[in-house]
Amino acid sequence: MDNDLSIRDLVKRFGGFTAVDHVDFDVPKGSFFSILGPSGCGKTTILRMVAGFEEPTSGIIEIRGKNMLGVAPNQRPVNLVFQHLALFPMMNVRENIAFGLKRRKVTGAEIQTRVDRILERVGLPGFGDKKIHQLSGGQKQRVAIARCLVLEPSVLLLDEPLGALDLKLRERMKVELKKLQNQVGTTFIYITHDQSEALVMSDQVAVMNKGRFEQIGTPQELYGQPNTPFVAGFVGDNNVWPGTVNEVRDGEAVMRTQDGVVFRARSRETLAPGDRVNLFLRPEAILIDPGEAMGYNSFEVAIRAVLFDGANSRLLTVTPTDLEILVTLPQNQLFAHLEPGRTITAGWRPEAGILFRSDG
Amino acid sequence: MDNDLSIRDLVKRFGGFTAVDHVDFDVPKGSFFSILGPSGCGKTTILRMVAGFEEPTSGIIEIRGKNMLGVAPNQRPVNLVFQHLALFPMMNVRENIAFGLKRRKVTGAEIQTRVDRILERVGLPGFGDKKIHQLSGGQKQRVAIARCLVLEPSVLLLDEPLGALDLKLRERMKVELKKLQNQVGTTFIYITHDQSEALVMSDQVAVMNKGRFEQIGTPQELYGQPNTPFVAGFVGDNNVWPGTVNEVRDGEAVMRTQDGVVFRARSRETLAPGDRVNLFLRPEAILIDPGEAMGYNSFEVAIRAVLFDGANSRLLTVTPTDLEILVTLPQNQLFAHLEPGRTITAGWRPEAGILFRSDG
Amino acid sequence: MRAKAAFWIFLAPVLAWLLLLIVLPHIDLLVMSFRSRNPGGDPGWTLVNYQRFFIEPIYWRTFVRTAIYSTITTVITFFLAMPVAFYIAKAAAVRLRGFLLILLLLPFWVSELVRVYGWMILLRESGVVNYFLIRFGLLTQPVEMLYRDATMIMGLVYSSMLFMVVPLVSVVESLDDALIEAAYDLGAGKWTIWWRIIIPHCKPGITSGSIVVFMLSLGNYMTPNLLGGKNSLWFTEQIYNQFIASFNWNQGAAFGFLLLLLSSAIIWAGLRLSGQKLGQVAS
Amino acid sequence: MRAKAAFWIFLAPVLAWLLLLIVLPHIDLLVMSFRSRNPGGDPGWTLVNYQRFFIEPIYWRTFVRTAIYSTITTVITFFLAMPVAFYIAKAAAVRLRGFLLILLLLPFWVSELVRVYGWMILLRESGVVNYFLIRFGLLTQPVEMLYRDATMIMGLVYSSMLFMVVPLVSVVESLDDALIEAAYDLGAGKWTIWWRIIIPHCKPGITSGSIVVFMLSLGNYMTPNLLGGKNSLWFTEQIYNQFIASFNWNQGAAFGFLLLLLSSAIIWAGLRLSGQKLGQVAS
Repeated sequence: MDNDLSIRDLVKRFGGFTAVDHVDFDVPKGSFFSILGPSGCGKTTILRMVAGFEEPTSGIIEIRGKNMLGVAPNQRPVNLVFQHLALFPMMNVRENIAFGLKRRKVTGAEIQTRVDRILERVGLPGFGDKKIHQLSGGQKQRVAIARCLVLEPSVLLLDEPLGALDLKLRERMKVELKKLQNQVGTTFIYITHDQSEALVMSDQVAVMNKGRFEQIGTPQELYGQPNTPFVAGFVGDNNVWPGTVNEVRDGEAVMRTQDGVVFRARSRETLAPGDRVNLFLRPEAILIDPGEAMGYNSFEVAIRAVLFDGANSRLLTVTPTDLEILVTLPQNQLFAHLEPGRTITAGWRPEAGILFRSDG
Repeated sequence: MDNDLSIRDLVKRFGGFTAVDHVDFDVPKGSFFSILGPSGCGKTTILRMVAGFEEPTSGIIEIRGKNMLGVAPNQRPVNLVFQHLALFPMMNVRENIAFGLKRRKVTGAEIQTRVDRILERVGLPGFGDKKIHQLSGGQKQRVAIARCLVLEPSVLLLDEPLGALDLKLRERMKVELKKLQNQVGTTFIYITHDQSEALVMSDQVAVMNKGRFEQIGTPQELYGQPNTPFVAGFVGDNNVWPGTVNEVRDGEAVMRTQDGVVFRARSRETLAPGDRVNLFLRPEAILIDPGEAMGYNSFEVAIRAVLFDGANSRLLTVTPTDLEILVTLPQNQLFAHLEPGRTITAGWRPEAGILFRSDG
Repeated sequence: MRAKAAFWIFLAPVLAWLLLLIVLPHIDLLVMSFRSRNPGGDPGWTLVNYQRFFIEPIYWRTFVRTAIYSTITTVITFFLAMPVAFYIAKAAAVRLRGFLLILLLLPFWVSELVRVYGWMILLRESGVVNYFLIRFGLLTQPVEMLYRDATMIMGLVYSSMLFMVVPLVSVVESLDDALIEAAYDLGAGKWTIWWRIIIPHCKPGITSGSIVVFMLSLGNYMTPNLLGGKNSLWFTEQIYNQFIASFNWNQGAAFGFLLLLLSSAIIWAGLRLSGQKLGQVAS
Repeated sequence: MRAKAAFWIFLAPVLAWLLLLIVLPHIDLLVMSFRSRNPGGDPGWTLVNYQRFFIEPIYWRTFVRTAIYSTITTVITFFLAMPVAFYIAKAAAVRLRGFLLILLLLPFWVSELVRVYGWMILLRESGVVNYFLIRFGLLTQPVEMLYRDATMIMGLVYSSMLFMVVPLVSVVESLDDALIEAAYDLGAGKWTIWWRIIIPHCKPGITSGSIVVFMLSLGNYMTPNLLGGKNSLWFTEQIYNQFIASFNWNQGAAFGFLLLLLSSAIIWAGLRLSGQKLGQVAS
């Protein structure tokens, strides 16, 4: 059995509302698996069912091949790092970490050793006698993880544990968490609404929307080959440009946008001429003044504003029909002359844009 | 008088703690001015003194040339958008917006017209009779801004108003807020701890730390020419690489890092050989395999992890002394072969790195 | 699901007990109040016990007087409790806050009986207050301060403070300071802030505090009995007299029931006037 | 600064009034308790009023009995109130919650006097309970259920429920559900969760609720007087008797003072035992 967790056809209904809708997935041993979705998409419900706090309406949850149906949370070989950490304020760091070991009747000396070892591992040696309120946000974070890891669970569940931290610390903890998972080798299941967290840390990401998994894949797959418009829009930024299919040839489609520009682009659906489609085009896929490069799609837009954000700077441009298109602004002096009001020529490689049939 | 707000030598002490420490700045009419700093740096205290909720210990606050000392908050020509918005839950949208106008004894018909006009302007026409709890996060945001703008204040103060919104919405509201400010032409003073918000929206940004302004400048200046190590570290990401100055010539310094590599870099301080310095080097300034380009600094590092994040992907690399260096990973297929464990050559232009004398 | 079942097994007896101890005696009281008083003889049904209340002015006048004084007590308590609650919830430092709440608990520390006797000793003709007033030349001869309605209301207000302050503290605490600052920032003066922001927000607490204080005053027996005016009775004293002095339990039961009905009617009217619903108040 | 000054101008009178009405009568009581009873004659200082309490067994035995029954009442009230509070704070739907809190307010709706008479009617020898018990063959002849200590404790617990439930609801509400779930997730069983997580968190509410309930029971007069055993007195009745029956105000004052001192000592001991501080309790 290579999977630490197997979920088969999992459904959870609350009254008439279906929170989790026929979800299937496997998490291989030792991997970092993320579930990414907007708030209310059902990702927390999945986690709570794996931890045992909710009973599935139907479906199977297997941990290391053992069916978990009817097993109480305190009997399951999984542990959960809560969103707001849920450290026990009436105990110090050592007592928090020892809590689970005491419940397992581990001897006092053994507890002492294991608590010290795990504190070392999460980078907090000597913090055992501190009170919880004396810790900084990042330190609380690590104590919460240590409290679970000391029990050596088959699977560690993490419920948006970085949500409460401030920006700079969150950036750092992202990298630290990935390193920690590499070191300890425990299977992590991580849920988040922040695509950057999911992409940076995970081996595999499931994108979830309205109770269903839209796509499971590596971060690169999700970013480069989204299967659905939702994934294309949620994972990374994308410009959405409506239009109509003119013709389909050689696996590429030719579309005419609402502004009358004609583009070639790829599609993951089979399209027919006349279909209404949306073109999803990433800001960084658009080059400014592409010159006469072979086979580029090109179009003209007017600059409305320069959104300077260091390495992440963008131009806010508008097409003749007043559609806003974001274009990444490369970090070199070549483009220092760009300013609001000017019209620029932009281009992109046909492989960079993806068409999805639109509902309207 | 071209400045809507002038602050001269402003000091605020709470007991022995100096929250605001001799701060001076001017905000030109119609501009978008941000104060950027970590939490607890005193930025909210400045805002509350401008709004009138705190009395300065010493110093002058002038709004359109009028000294505000002793003027009560309800008499000042400024309005504040609160962090958690502070919409009145017992009133509907129209009553919330009309609240300030009623206090000014504006007639009923006039109120009706002005409320409708401002709702139109913030993109919520016909929302007047909705209850506050019926609005989405972004809509509440706009009502809070409309409630202030309808009073046509000289200066609109905004206290991290995007902090409570979720990620995707925050990205969108950033752009919308900048557009709104462009349209209405009111002077905005915006405080935030999110450097991206400050950079994208502002004409001028003041970076604040421990009660003092470290630097005031345009977003480009702060990002490109930071005056202090704090600014270099807080505005955008930076790698910090300790070393020693070998020699100084032609306005450039030559430094030797702790790993023994020799770099040329610029400095905004006058350095002497033997000074201990930190090199601040942005991830996007580092090129992978720069080849034999003229005058590049180059060094070798081992890849520890690939931090894939779409357009924002980076390599986590380590120098021989185990110092972590982040390197931006360009979005093309050339670097698809990079994987953990490999050693790469990296290079950067001497203008891209900045040296600051280190304390240690 | 199992947790819920367990809760009901655990809770149901407590709730049933609470309810039964209210409902059963009242059914019994109701039945008794419709019986005529002929001990030993056949107990027939009658309305005479209720009629007597409306026919004899002494009874309904006592009730009206009790209701008016209870209302006055409630209003005074509210005006005293509001600034105290506001101060405790918003302005007081955490250390001071504990001290202020203990101060409010003080009346519970001392038995109501002992406290009332304390006041009697203080206020009687030969008491300390009269002694000092004469000493400082403010009075020429001692005045009886006991057995006056003002003294009684003071006593009632005193006992009621905590019941008004606690619900007010909890609603004032839940008021976001930013709302007050926002109103101030938008140009409102102090009175506008009180009437448009603070009072509307505190309505549920004001209402529940007022109901409890009104009911406690109405149902109090000891304070009106010991401190109240000599010539005027509290309605609970009428009930007590029927049970103990006259041994007319049927009449007492009818009076008890009337107290419940009439006071409920007054509270219902108060809720209607202030546009509140009972469900909102409690939550 | 100005706001603070305004607050003190507004608040100081109220606080002073609260304090004076407690402190002044007690000083007066204290003075009086050290005077001997010789009306008209020269009032000399004496300890006789206090000595009598310790010399005559009837007095201190009554006090011990009162303290023990009050403690029993407090413990029973806690065990009944805890599940109710937990259910209201955590499990109940918002609608149901309002209903449950109103149920707890019910005892205030009905005057304590009327409620006690209701119980008396229900429980007396010729009452409904005896009638049904005989009817169903559970008793062969009526039993007097009034004037028994168990009945009195039931009445005291009933009146005290709200004072225990309200502080418990507020501490239980402040308990983050995630703490309970985290303990469960880390392998704890139900008892461990109660003893290691819930009870330590609720300590301040348990203590303040217990103090109020203990003090209210100790100081209650009407319920023990009307429902209590015939041969045993409540200590407040002793005080009442001294003031009214014996007209010995000096003795009554000494007893009132002893009630205050001894009950404070009991609470102090209770706080020490549970490792709490009064300041923590109130905040």
